[in-house]
Amino acid sequence: MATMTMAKALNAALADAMLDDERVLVFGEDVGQLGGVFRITDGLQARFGDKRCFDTPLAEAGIVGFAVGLAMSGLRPVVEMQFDAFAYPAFEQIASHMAKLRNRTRGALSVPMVIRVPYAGGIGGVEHHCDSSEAYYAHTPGLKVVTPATVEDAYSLLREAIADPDPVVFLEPKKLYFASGEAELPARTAPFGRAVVRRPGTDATLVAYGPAVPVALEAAEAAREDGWDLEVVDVRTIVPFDDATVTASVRRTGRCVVITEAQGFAGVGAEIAARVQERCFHALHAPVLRVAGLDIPYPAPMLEHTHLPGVDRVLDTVARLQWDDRPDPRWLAQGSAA
Amino acid sequence: MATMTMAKALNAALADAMLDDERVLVFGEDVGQLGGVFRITDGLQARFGDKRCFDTPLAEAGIVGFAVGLAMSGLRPVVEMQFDAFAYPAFEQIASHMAKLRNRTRGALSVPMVIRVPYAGGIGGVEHHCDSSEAYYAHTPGLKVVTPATVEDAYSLLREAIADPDPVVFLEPKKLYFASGEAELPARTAPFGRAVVRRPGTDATLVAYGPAVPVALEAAEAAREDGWDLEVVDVRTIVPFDDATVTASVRRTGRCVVITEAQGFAGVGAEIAARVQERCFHALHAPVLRVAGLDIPYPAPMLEHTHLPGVDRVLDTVARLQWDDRPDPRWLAQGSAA
Amino acid sequence: MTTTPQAVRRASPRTRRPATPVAPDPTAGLLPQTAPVRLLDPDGTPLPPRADLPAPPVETLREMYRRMVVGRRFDAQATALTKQGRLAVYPSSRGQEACQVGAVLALRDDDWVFPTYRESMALTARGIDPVEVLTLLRGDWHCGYDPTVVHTAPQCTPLATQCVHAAGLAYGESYQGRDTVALAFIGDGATSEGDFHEGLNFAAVFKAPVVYFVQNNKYAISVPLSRQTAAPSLAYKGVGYGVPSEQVDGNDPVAVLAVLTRAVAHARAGHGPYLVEAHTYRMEAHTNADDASRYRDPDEVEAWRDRDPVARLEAYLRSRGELDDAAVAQIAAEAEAYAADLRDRMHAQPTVDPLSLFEHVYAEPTPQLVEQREMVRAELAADAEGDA
Amino acid sequence: MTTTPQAVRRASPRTRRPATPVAPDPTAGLLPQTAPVRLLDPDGTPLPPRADLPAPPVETLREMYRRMVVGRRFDAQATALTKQGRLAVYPSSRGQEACQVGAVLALRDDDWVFPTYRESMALTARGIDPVEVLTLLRGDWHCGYDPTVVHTAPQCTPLATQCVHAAGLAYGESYQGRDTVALAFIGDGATSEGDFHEGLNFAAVFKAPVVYFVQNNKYAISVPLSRQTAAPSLAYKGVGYGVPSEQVDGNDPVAVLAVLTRAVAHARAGHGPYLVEAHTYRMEAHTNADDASRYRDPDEVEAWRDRDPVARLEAYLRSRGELDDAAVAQIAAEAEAYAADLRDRMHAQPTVDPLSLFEHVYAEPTPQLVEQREMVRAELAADAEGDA
Ligand SMILES: Cc1ncc(C[n+]2csc(CCOP(=O)(O)OP(=O)(O)O)c2C)c(N)n1
Ligand SMILES: Cc1ncc(C[n+]2csc(CCOP(=O)(O)OP(=O)(O)O)c2C)c(N)n1
Ligand SMILES: [Mg+2]
Ligand SMILES: [Mg+2]
Repeated sequence: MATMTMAKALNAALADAMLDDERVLVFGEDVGQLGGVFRITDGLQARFGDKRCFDTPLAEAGIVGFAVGLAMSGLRPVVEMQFDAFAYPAFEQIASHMAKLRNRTRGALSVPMVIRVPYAGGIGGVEHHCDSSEAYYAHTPGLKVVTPATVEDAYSLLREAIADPDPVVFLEPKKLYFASGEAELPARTAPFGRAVVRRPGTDATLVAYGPAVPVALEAAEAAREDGWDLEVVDVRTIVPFDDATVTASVRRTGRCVVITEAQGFAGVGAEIAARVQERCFHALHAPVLRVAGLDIPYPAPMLEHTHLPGVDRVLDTVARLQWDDRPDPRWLAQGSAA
Repeated sequence: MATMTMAKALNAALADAMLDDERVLVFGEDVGQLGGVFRITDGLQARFGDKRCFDTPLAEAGIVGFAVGLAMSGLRPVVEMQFDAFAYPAFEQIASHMAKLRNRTRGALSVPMVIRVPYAGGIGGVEHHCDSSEAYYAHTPGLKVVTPATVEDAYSLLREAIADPDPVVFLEPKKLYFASGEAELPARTAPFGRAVVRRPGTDATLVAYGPAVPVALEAAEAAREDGWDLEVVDVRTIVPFDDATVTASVRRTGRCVVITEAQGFAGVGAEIAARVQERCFHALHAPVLRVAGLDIPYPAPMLEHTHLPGVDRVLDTVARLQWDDRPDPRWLAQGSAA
Repeated sequence: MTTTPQAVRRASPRTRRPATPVAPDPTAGLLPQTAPVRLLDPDGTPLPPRADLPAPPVETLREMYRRMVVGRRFDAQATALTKQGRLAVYPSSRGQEACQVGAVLALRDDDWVFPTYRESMALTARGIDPVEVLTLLRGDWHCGYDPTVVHTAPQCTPLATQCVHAAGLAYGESYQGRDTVALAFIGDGATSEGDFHEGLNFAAVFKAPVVYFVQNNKYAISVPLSRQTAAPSLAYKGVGYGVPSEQVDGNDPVAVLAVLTRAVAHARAGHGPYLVEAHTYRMEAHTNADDASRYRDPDEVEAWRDRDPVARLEAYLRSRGELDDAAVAQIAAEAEAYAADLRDRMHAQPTVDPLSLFEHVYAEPTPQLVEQREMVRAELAADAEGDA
Repeated sequence: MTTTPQAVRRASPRTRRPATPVAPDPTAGLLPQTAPVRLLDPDGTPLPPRADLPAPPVETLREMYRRMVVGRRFDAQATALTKQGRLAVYPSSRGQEACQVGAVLALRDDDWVFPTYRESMALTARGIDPVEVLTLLRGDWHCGYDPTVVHTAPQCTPLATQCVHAAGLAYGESYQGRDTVALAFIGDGATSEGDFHEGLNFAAVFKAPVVYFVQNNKYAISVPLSRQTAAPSLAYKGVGYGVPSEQVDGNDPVAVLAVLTRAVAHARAGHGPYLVEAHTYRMEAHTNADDASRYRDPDEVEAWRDRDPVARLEAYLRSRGELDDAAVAQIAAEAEAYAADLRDRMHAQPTVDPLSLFEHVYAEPTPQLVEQREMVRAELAADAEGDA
């Protein structure tokens, strides 16, 4: 086992995929000589030449549409969006073409391509650089949506994404890029569609993915002081979703909190909460609660800590899981006012 | 009371708004002389002149961005996207500018504008003409998201939207355009943020909006045969959401099914289900269930009836609301396999 | 623009201050001619031959005539099928036959076409089964043909998006050592979309072998060209990308074929993309569901009848002795047979298995889709029981 | 392009076939000159005056010099503030002073500016409080000034999106009878975005009074111009929209001001938009966080030092007797004072109320936001208790 950053593991995954498969092309804005603003493509152009790793004109719809065309010609494009909100110009290409081409042609044209998106916040970035955009993709049938929380998963899931026959939106939590972890490369953790229990526990399940996973783990650690033994499930692939692992955990613990960094309203956290209560209703001692970003545009750096779900907010929420089996006064009050 | 179509009511709302407020401009693709492909802007150019109702170049980002600029200059643009999926090219302008400009400038610049989107299916339209795109907007803080289900609401909510100080995505259910209803214009039903009980009932609550409301009402009618007395709540404004009306209903009935035409995964239906169980947990006799479109790209016309949530699927789901208080075997089987 | 009797090169002498050195013209080879290229007069009389634009071989023109006649008959049949309820909707390309067929004849079979909804005629002219071409509009699936077999992308509805795909595919083909060319069709209205800009620019920067072929039929549904652009003409957009451009009389079959042949050769030779604007006219409404009388003058339509591309090519070929009454009759009969066959085959109501909805969303259905498939399967079984 | 000693008009005589009528040139007035307009040599020596481009009044040039010197000092101070941790990030516009200040001087106070993140210097030159300009980069809020007061949109990060806003605002102003002009700044890289295309096109079709001002500083972060476009130069994009265009030496303050003044006058007179491309150079890295040594040669940067716009204008004004050592020293002192004041004021750590997060999402917070505000309020109260 070696210690390395997620950035390094992602870089290695790209390099190994390029080595293994000549059809893999890596392109986007500043990914060539610069190696990307986060250096995820560092050295790839030098190593594989500027036909396999190259800069494009500055146009995201163009990048994604160009990749769709390349995939049609039999290549395997892996493109980078420089930041989350800068993928929005490509939304039509993503939703109407990349996601649908296989379906439109009854499988005749597949689009094996990957869009890498550095996403979410916690890095003090200015506006438009810290959006949590996973729900937009997860809500679009035809896309697979994946996000690693550990160094090993970063490598493994990115290799999986590049090898996958379907288009994948690969979300890289920016704040974890330079966090170090143990990994032995080439790591292969699990195929798509497998969540993992990152920490076993008996009293309640925290479900999280991407940047929220370390928060969940930290909260679980802190909760021991309060006498709670919390289980943490890392979703890993949002689409396809691993109901089996999540529901098995919640059935065991009887309580569940879903943690996402994204604004909560109509987010992936809502989907998880809805699924869990659908499937575990009789095992639940309390409603499935959510801890999410506030329903506001991502704030300026000096206020991001208030926006982001932190350990305290998670613990406050765990405390509301009706340990004494009384209804939550917070909702009761509101309901009776109606 | 007169009988009229929703299309006519929307047309009247635009005309009355233009009459009342000189700052209101209506523009988009084919909205001028043609009166829009659904004729919602019929006659406006003839009546108000081609400076107040006009065609633009064929470019949706351009239309929305132009409207943002016009709103900055003090006008009140009301733009039409020709079909749901053709608003995707404007996604960046919607998410990064229209939704955020007030926030970015601490309220100095407001963007009182309306994007009208004919949305959802059921009209036998070819691909890209029938998307249910409400979740993309509802998940974007800063936008209000509204969708009428009745002729009166169509008029009233559109007037409200045009008068609102915030940017509004106004979703018009295509399949209801030419359905007739009773209305006395100028109708004013309710301000934003008020759901309404369309049909009282005691046994379970069906929560729906837009194109799903008639389905819910029909299902409630049919359910009488099965001995169920179902309440139907029409959400009307997805953002801001009326928790009070919805939770009050579910607390009364103890059971809830959320019906949306959109693909279910990470949709607005998930949000409603998550909220309802959070807020009504102790009143619930069964999990909140969802009936949604399938998680597939909107199908070709000949298969759309299989995709769309219909009365039978709603009733099947109501039947699963654990009337005998036994767990749903469907989910149990799956959970134990894990 | 089409009133100038003969295409001319840009010619106005620019005022030049004396004593400044003459810089090479950076626009050389990039700007279109100031009037659309024309090789036949509207009545079919040939104009003087041009050294820079070899006339297409006459056998090709005869074949072009044949496909245009069959294409027009196909188009009429498709419109008729909407009236009989066999097609949900049909966007006619009547009047655009020279463009639709010219593009196909300028390409090899292994070249790729990126069509819009308007190109049904081009696709049938390419030899794709008309029933497969009309699948989208009949409504049994989104695309009826296998793009990899016929080298034709699905007909594209989201406007201009195919411009970028064409750039990517063309670059990908050349990257893999193939000399394939891609031709992307696009309408005048769609040139206003950002994707047109991004497609041209990517193609130019990567020297992708793509021909962008704008059929400027003067309307985007109801919106006239004057609301799309203030440019002298759409072909003037090329220079801003460093892409050589030409405009052509889109109702002159000989000129269309000549200009497109040159454009394809340019692309195939590795010189990068080429932009061609054809001035033509949509003779019918936008689709059968549209009411063109709301926004355009019947006189305008009438005026364009005199520039009919089929009659024009017929007159030309007759005048050259390449076509006679017998040949015309034989081609007309072929067209009738084609239409009759199509009508018969479209008569059968297709059956589509509802469970196929769950295929092809992903290579393998997700667990979520498997669950939903089981739900639908149960519903279908219950329905069948109820029916029995 | 900047090596041609004197701007010249496009001049290559095109081969014309005899006996064809001469059509009027449809590009007349739309194409830029073949080389960037230059009015001063790099060493400040004036070039022969031009009839078509009146030289700006000398008082304006003196004022321009003053603002360029202050602007450069401001820019250096902002970079220093990043090192002191007072700013999260800063994109320098060193080297682009002629463009930043020229644009501001070509406008009236009630004209609107649509800046990008690069335009901090332009905004301070416009008289906006530098602390308000730097709010975005310090991180207490997204925009520190009130756009309606200073007629300046928030600095725009999503590239090219402001091009469309500028068209809308400018059209809206003229619609309401005001003769306001909007000037949208944009970089070379951002011209590749679809919104640049759509913005120019909307402005042209609606004859909106906008000047699109491309600062072609040769890089988009690390990506050189050759990867953005194959066009002869970015100014050649105008003709495709019917928009008159010009290119100018962006390090020649006199030429920049003259060309922009003409462009603004064109727009204000109701003739619609105008596209100006200024050839300049980003002397620093993209931002302080960027490492330009990874992608560009120091020699290239050195070469551009010789074309420094501030020194050039100073030399010119001195040669005309409009500036002497005392004046230069006085302006330098003013710049120092400006920077010192900024440094002092940026020293204070701003406090931002967390509850302000819930304001300005909507005119009134939604019930959902009210709930969330109560949650945060409770958290803050608990924290305060914990601290106490
Ligand atoms: C992105 C997008 N916006 C809007 C539409 C709706 N629409 C379909 S056809 C059409 C007009 C297209 O005009 P043009 O490009 O000139 O092509 P033509 O129909 O004349 O062949 C419009 C607005 C669409 N299909 N895609
Ligand atoms: C839509 C979008 N895509 C990507 C980015 C990330 N980005 C910020 S600056 C920049 C380069 C811009 O270059 P240019 O337009 O030449 O302006 P300059 O920075 O040189 O002034 C990039 C790619 C962005 N801000 N917006
Ligand atoms: Mg057209
Ligand atoms: Mg630049």
